Amino acid sequence: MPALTHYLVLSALLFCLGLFAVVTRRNGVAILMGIELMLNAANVNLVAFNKFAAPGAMQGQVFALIVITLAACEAAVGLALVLAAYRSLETVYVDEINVMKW
Amino acid sequence: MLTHIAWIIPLLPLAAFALIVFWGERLPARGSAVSIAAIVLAALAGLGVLGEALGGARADLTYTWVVVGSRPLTVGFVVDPLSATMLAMVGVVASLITIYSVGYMQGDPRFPRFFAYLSLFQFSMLFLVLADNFLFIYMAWELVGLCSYLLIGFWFERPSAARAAVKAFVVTRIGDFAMMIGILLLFLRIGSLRFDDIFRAIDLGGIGGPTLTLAALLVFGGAVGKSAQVPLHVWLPDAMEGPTPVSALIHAATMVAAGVYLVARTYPLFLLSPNHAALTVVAYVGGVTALFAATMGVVEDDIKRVLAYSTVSQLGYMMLGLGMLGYSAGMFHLITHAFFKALLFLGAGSVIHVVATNDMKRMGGLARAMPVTFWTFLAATLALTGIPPFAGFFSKDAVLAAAYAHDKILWLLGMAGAFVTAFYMGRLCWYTFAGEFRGEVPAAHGAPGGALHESPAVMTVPLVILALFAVFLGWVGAGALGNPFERFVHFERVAPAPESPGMLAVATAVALAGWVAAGAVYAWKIVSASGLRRACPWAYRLLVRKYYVDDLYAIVFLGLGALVIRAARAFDQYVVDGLVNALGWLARQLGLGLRYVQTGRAETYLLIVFLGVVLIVLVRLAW
Amino acid sequence: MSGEAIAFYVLAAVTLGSGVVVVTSPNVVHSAVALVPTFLGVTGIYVLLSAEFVAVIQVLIYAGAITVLILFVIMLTEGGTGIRARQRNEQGAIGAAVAAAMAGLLIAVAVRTPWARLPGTLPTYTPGAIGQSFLGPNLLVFEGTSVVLLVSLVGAIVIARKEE
Amino acid sequence: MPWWLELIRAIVGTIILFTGVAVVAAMFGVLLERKISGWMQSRLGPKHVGPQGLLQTLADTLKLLQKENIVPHRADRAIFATAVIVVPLAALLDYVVIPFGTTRWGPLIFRDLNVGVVYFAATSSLVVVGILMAGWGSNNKYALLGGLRSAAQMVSYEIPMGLSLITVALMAGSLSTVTIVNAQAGLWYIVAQPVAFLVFLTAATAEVNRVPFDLVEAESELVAGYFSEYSGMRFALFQLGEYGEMFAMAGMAVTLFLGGWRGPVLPPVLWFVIKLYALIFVFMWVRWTYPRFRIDQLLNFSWKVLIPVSLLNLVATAFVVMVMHR
Repeated sequence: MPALTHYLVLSALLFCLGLFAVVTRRNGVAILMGIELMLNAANVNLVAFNKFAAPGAMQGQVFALIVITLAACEAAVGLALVLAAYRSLETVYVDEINVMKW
Repeated sequence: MLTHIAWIIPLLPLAAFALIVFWGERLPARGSAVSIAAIVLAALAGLGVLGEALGGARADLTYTWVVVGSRPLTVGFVVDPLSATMLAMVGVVASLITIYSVGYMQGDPRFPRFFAYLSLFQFSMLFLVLADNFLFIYMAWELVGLCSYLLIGFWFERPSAARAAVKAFVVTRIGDFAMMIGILLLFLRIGSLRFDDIFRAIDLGGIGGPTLTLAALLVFGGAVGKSAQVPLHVWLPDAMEGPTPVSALIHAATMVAAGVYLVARTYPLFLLSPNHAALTVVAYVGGVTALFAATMGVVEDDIKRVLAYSTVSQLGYMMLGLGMLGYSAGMFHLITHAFFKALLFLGAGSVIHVVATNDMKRMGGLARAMPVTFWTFLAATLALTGIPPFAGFFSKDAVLAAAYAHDKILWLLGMAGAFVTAFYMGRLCWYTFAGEFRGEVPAAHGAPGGALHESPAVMTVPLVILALFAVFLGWVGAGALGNPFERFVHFERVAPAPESPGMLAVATAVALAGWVAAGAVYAWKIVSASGLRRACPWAYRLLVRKYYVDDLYAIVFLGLGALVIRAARAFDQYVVDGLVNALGWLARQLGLGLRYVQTGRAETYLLIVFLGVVLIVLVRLAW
Repeated sequence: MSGEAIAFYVLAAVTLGSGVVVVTSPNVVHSAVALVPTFLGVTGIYVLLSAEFVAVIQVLIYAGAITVLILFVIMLTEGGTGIRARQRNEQGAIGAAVAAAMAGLLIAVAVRTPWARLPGTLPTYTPGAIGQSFLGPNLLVFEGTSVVLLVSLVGAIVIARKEE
Repeated sequence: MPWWLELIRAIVGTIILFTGVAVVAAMFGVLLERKISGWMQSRLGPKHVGPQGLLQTLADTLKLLQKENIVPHRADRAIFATAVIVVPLAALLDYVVIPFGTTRWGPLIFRDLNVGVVYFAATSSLVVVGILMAGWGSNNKYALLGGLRSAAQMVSYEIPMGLSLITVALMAGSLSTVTIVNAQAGLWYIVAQPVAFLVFLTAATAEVNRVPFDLVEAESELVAGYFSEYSGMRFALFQLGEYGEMFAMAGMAVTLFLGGWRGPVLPPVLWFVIKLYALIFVFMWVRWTYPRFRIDQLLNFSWKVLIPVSLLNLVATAFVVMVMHR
């Protein structure tokens, strides 16, 4: 029977995979993917805690759903930004999107 | 009444200074009226204070200014016979000189500024006189030094004036530095800067022995610098680059006398040093200076420089008097000297104003053209040379009597100085006023037609008033009248030296001998001046080169000093600058390295954030 | 080893394995496609955690919508052109180190903390409980999320719209 | 046995069973399509293979199995190959929650999930991923365009479809498909919710990329859309997925609106199949009746007509349900 710790370890690993992607990827879309992985890891934590720490309350699942909703918002806006940036700068590589730095 | 509000007196010139600085050109008479009004008022008040002091009024106002650690730093003003006398003297002399300046400085483009400086100086000097503690004295000391610097360099377009100003400032600064150390030493040992506290501490044995001697000598260092005593006398002759009223006021009557006043003010310091060691030093410095400076005056052709050497010499007499326990004698000489030396300078200024040159060789026969100037100048000269019954006779002989009573060698030095003084003053008078005019009449200052003429009344009236002082002031200290000055200004623990008629006769004879010798050379041409020069060329050369003191200083400070300076420069360039450059280089390299952190990219910042998280947790765990 | 443990390890392997592909693949399209098994693995984890409503929403939103959106944007921006471009920036090594250290820390915390457990049992019918929770104690959060959703909808349209 | 293990078993069982069933159904569907289109166009359709051409699709399938699997030059092989699996797999996952009938031991369903309707929406949306993969993996601009159109279209039509699903769930008070079918004991929801039914049917048509929403594979524009480059067995798998999806959609429509297995006299399973094929027939009927939409008309139709209509319908239903519960 996997215990809470199992899920937490899985979530930690998933989170760090996402972190790695966010920190090292050049492509804006790939960075968004990393963020999604991190959010998923957080959700795993929420749901796991819901089951193992406070089964009576539904807060964990409720907040996981909210996080999913916000993740959808974030993906929509983020991808719109990438699209807009690509349209005006013709690149999706965030280190090349630097006109505001001058 | 006035005694207790005497502290207001210095503020009058200060107000004048502020007014002139801000509204100079727009004030009546381009600011001079304000300046004159302020100082005349101050002089009247000073005379009033003197009158009250004669009536026995005393005041000592003390305030606690700040508390340094646990020691209260008190400041205040003192009115006693000494300061009252000085107050009146400074006020009167300064008033007359300020009035005279209106004529002398007429047409100068920086006319208001001159009066502003003059007022500032008057404030500083009055402030100095009234101070009852070392702190105020030192502040005023530096202020008069600053004014001296500004006024010597008033015509700063002339490189010589600018150089002289810097020289005066730097040379006096050497003395000031010693004085500051002395003051700090006293403060450290006694914990107060107030004269009364210090004297009481000395009496109680709070400080004594070599330390007291050292402190006294250090304070005396300031006096040596300010009063142009050997070996720091070199700045005063050069200071004659300033306008003549400045020479009269600052470099004859008041500021240079401040050194003497300081010694008198802090007399217990010197008196109580073991075996009178400090007083002896004061006496010898004064005695040597008296003769030494006088001899240099013999070969000088610049009329103001002759008077400057004379001033140095007379200041030496004052120091000699103080050093030989002649407290009253020294101070009396200070007062009389202030009047007749101011008169001499103003007379010289009157001459210079007309002939537009300082060179005596290009003057002559001015007695006919400028009678007022001549007669007043002559009176002052007689006073200076100690011919009875003029003022200098009484004061100088009191000093010499004090010297005779304690140290025959110094007495001999003083007598020799008196002879030389009479000689060079006779030379000056004959060169300037007798014979034929040897120069050419300048168009600028001459009346229409280019004839030599007397100076305007605004200049001659102060001359006449000063001449009255030069002639009659001496009786104030006449032994025949019971010496009222000494009864008023004296130091309880020293008895006045006895005066003998024989000594007076000898002194008078020596002075007359000086006159006769001068007359023999310059009036009746029994011995030609050039012949004298040829007879002992080394002596002449020695005197012309001012005993090589300036050259010595040049070698020591400019030659030897240059090595030090070069070393310091190298140190500055390679060590200090190198350090600074190294810091700059380090910062630059750091920046060059760190700019890779400042990428402007969120990924990097996020990475650093998480790196920070990891590090913080690791550090926390390591504890 | 129980069936649940087997299922957990299989799902964890699927999740992390495809997650590694997502993170490391030099081809962004591969990364995006690998997101699907990752999300489905997480879905399985939710199922194991008795959160079936969260699980189906996960499939619906993540696997169905977000992945499609991501693929869509990739194809609209790079299409087939950017595959050979450098995908990793210069902080790859340090990023890997930091991520690894972070993982170590999190795992250490997860393992060493004695997690408390509150009394209570999971409702058998979770969608109902979630609905009660949303429209009951969490109503404000629900409404706030709705507003954010609306705002981001409008925002995304405005940002992505072609300039006229 | 924990319920999650049952679920996994149900899914695995569905896939294993319906791979067989769906292959047959798809083959039969293709034949049906050809026969119906022939009938509508006043021609005969396939006739020579087997009696009345009944074995035509079998022959076609055998032919496809023998053909070479062509992979385009510089195609993304991994994705190209995976896409073929994803599409039919996603279609097959739909069948987990569709009840085919009822027996003495209970409803004939792989797993009566208490989130069944949402599950259906979730799994049917997975097909898009496969289509996008296929379109991109082919390294072909027609395929890519087809994939993109498909993504836009399916994402758009998922919303009205989800809304109509919610409306029905609201009526039944449950997300479970079995409960929904049981709730239609008195009245089929096609009567109570005609608007939702029409929206669902329209969205389902779009979801399975059928005419008039077949822009994905618009033969005249994009050759064959995202599976232009697929041949042989892979092409067959796409056909399988498409028909599987169509059958799933029809089955869901039956479950939600046509009372599921319910019906007089005949056994429930038969009732279900009858209703299913009736809907299939409607799909095909529509196919040969309406011309194809333009892409902008397609999206506008979804966003500006279907979504507002279904939203209004949802609000109205919610209001009615609330009043009735009082």
